[in-house]
Amino acid sequence: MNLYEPYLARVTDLVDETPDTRTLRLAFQEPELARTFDFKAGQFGEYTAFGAGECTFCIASSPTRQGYIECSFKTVGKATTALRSLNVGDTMGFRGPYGNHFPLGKMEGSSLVFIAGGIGLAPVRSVIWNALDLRDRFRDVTIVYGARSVSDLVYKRELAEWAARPDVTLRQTVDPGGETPGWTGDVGLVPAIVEKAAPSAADAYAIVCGPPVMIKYTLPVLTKLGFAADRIYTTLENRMKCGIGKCGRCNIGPVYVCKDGPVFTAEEMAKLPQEF
Amino acid sequence: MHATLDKESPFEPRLTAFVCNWCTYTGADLAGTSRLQMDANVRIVRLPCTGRIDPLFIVKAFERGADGVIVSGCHPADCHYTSGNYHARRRFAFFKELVEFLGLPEGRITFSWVSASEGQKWREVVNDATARVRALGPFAAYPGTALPSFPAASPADAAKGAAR
Amino acid sequence: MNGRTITHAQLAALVADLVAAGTAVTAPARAADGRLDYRPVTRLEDAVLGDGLPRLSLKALFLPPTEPLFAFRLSGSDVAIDSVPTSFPPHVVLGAVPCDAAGVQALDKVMGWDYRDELWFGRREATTIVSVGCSSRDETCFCGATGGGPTATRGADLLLVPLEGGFAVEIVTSKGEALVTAHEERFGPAPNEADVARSRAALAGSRVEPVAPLAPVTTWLAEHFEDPLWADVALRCHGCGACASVCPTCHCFDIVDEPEGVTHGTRRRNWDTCQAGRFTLHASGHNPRADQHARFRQRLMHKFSIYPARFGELLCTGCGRCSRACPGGMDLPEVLRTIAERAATAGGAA
Amino acid sequence: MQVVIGWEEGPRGVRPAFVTDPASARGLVFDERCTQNLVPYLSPRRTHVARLGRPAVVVKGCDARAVAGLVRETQLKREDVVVIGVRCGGVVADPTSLEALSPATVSDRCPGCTAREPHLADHVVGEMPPPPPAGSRRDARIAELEKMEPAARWAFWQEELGRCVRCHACREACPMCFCERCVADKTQPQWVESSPHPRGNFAWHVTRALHQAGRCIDCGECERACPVDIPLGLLNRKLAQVASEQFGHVPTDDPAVPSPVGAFKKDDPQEFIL
Repeated sequence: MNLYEPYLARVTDLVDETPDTRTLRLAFQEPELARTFDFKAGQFGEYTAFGAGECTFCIASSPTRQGYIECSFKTVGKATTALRSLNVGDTMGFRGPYGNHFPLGKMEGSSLVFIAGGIGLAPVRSVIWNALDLRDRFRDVTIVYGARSVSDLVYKRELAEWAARPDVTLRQTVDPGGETPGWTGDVGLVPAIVEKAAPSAADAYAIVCGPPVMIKYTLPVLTKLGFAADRIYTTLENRMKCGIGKCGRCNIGPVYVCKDGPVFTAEEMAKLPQEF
Repeated sequence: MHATLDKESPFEPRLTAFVCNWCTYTGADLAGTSRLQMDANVRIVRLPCTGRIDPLFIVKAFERGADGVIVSGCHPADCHYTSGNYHARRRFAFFKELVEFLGLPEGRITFSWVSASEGQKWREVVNDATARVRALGPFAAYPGTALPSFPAASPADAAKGAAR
Repeated sequence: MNGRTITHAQLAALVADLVAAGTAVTAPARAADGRLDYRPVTRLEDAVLGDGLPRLSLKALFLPPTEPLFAFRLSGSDVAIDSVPTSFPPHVVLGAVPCDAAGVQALDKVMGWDYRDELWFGRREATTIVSVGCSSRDETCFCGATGGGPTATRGADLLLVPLEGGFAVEIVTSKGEALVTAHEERFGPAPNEADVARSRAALAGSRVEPVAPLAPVTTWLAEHFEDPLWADVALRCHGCGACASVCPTCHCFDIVDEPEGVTHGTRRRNWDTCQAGRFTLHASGHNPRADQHARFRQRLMHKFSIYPARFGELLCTGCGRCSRACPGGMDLPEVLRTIAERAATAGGAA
Repeated sequence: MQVVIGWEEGPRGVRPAFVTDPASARGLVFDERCTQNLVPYLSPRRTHVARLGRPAVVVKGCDARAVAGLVRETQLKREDVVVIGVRCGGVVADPTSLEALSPATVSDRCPGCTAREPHLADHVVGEMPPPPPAGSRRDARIAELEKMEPAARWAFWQEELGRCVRCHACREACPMCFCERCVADKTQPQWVESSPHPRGNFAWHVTRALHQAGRCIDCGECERACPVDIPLGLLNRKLAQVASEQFGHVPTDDPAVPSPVGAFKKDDPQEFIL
């Protein structure tokens, strides 16, 4: 089998999350693969728009929801523009799942704190639904999510769903100036809201995804709240081509993000050269 | 590029014409409305001005299967934008010399000035260019990358590719 | 020595046999401009054995500068994929330079970890590599420091060592042995050991390696990602990537889609280089390696620290091509010497 | 100025030097091995060099034309760089070679050079050495190629360009390839295919040569940088001949002389246009 050949998948649904962010749901065309395909939250794949190329995203759906996978992406380059032009019923390609994952098994019995900014909610969403579908295995679930403005919040329907659940604490925030009339959430940057929400670090894990600057300022807050560096998880987004440790593009010092990552603890990140 | 053409049907070249909107396109339109008979081998791409025709357009046309290219616009002094065609003239002088130095036969690219009133001249340009390219045969200058393309299937081919 | 001999006439006959049987033979041969390239040959006279490095290294035969990964056809909402073959007809490389053969073997590690690159290994398995003792060393070569040498066998299936009138044949692998067995009549008896030893000694020469042992360099690199050396040492680097193009072990690649018309296209894998600014450039505009010194550091780290740490071997065979290719006059032996000196000083201080 | 970009003795021949400490300036050299054009190091893309501060650059007469070209095309402010000129009697093709300057070793661009005095320089050092040998091998080669049938010429260039692996060293080493983002790196739309196959290579080399028409200052760095020895200088030189014969333009270190592509004359030759 040629590793670089993608599986064919059909777009079965699409949702425009924000003006420039779209979620595609895809189902594999090969029935056997559609039945057996499995992955873990945090893993990524290479998504093909034929004729334009591949791009790398974490799988945004939960492994507990079988029969399809989803990806959410911002339209920035050639391949994402081409992906965005696909309609329901169109064929795209997928290679994966690749990389490591969030160790949800290890987190069972603990509290979970999810912190995300902007499109960074996509990989986190996979773990959130994974945990919520196995809700009785975890203690408190807290979600802090922020975006630049109300219109930049992704997964709005799901945010409403989480907000309505009694077994989830959700704090939504937008950057100052990004609020709209009637906005009932917080206004302020994610690290500040995390500090305000002050989730308990007692037997808890934090999963943090978002822009580098958000992660940079959130980590000290979590440390202050008592989270140990080996209990804080995040994903690294490096440019990749092959996804399987060959093409040499995603190295950060000795690390191959595609194989050693994309999920890293804050402890591991601190040991890496600051080249990401 | 058309190596699979039926032996019984004679080779009919495909030509791409890059023309300016103001003179040659109108001239070509005139040729049409005047019901002038001419070869039907040319596909026209209309641009604002010859000054807008990047030589890469011509390269791309050949890449995508054209056997010949025509570039045409307003006569000197007639440019709608005053000097676009003067700039184009210098650029195409360099381009023509370069691709011919690289071995592209002279007749594959035709440059002309055709004004809005010269429907008759457009017909001649088209017929002459088509005849020249027909005589030259198909442009098969990219062996191995024409469809369907699987070069370097064996190490020997790969070696050829690497070493050539 | 597990060996045989082969005369020039026998070798010529072997090449003729192989070609007649449809086996492609690739050897260093003169291009139109007189320089050496690995090229297909059909007769021994065209091969240039043991006398200089081809321009591009042997890796180009196994990871071509460009190769299709598959083709695709679009029709309406459907896509069909046309696979490329991952098995290849038999192929013999005659006259591989030992440092090139070593490079190919080093790359087996990265091409095979967890995910097996079938295009690479398909070609590897189809190919028998016959190295020839190298007599063309200059002041940029440092194969000795990387564990190689003019008659090193790493990566080779057979090694030819020049003797009067022909070569001694050292059988290195079972694949090499199979080639000998299949063409038994083209090989002579075992060589005179003393002659072989003399020839090896002559090839080894008396020149001192321009680079000290590299183990301290590897250690130093692992601890000095941040160091003033990097800004200093890479000043004359243009970031042109000529070094990576000629390198026997640089294997970074890009994957691109090339539409051919509206309904067809090919996905290809093309050589790429970590020396290019756009290599790590994100679509967002963020570039983790925005500076040339960071890119030069990456190349050096990958070769002498990252790869050894991950795979237990250097990603450099000391062929010296990078130094010769560099338009900015960067010199890898010099850089390695500088680092070795620092490592020695640091070791003394600690 | 905070850094002087010149040449120094390296482990193999001379090489570019970056002197930030006046005491080390004594290590700078100029002789017939100083082939490299140092002007590419002024490019804003060389962030690692730019960080050293305000530059002075040592130029031969031919290199000075690159400074002039950058000033002409508003890529460089003349007052932002101190130009130190050296009078030149020709350089060898390979700066790492140990052989003396001779008709056999001289760089292809030197025979018949008219730019041995760097007029643009703020300071000129050295006496004028004797001129390099006359008679250009390159012009002879161009004439030879032009005598061939187009098909033979095409075959010659397919062989030469076919070696290209698209490393773009020719571009990176070129003082006049100053675009912040090269058209060959653009993907939306992708005008130049990035694959080193005949199609991609033809498109790239036509693009590179054409974008250097009238801009190339004939320093030969592209050809010297090419790891597979493609004779790029033939293409540049051919277009320089066109610029000179058809438009009367010769490379110059006077920034006020307009580029032959940016300018035009109403009576430019147009025999090739029907």
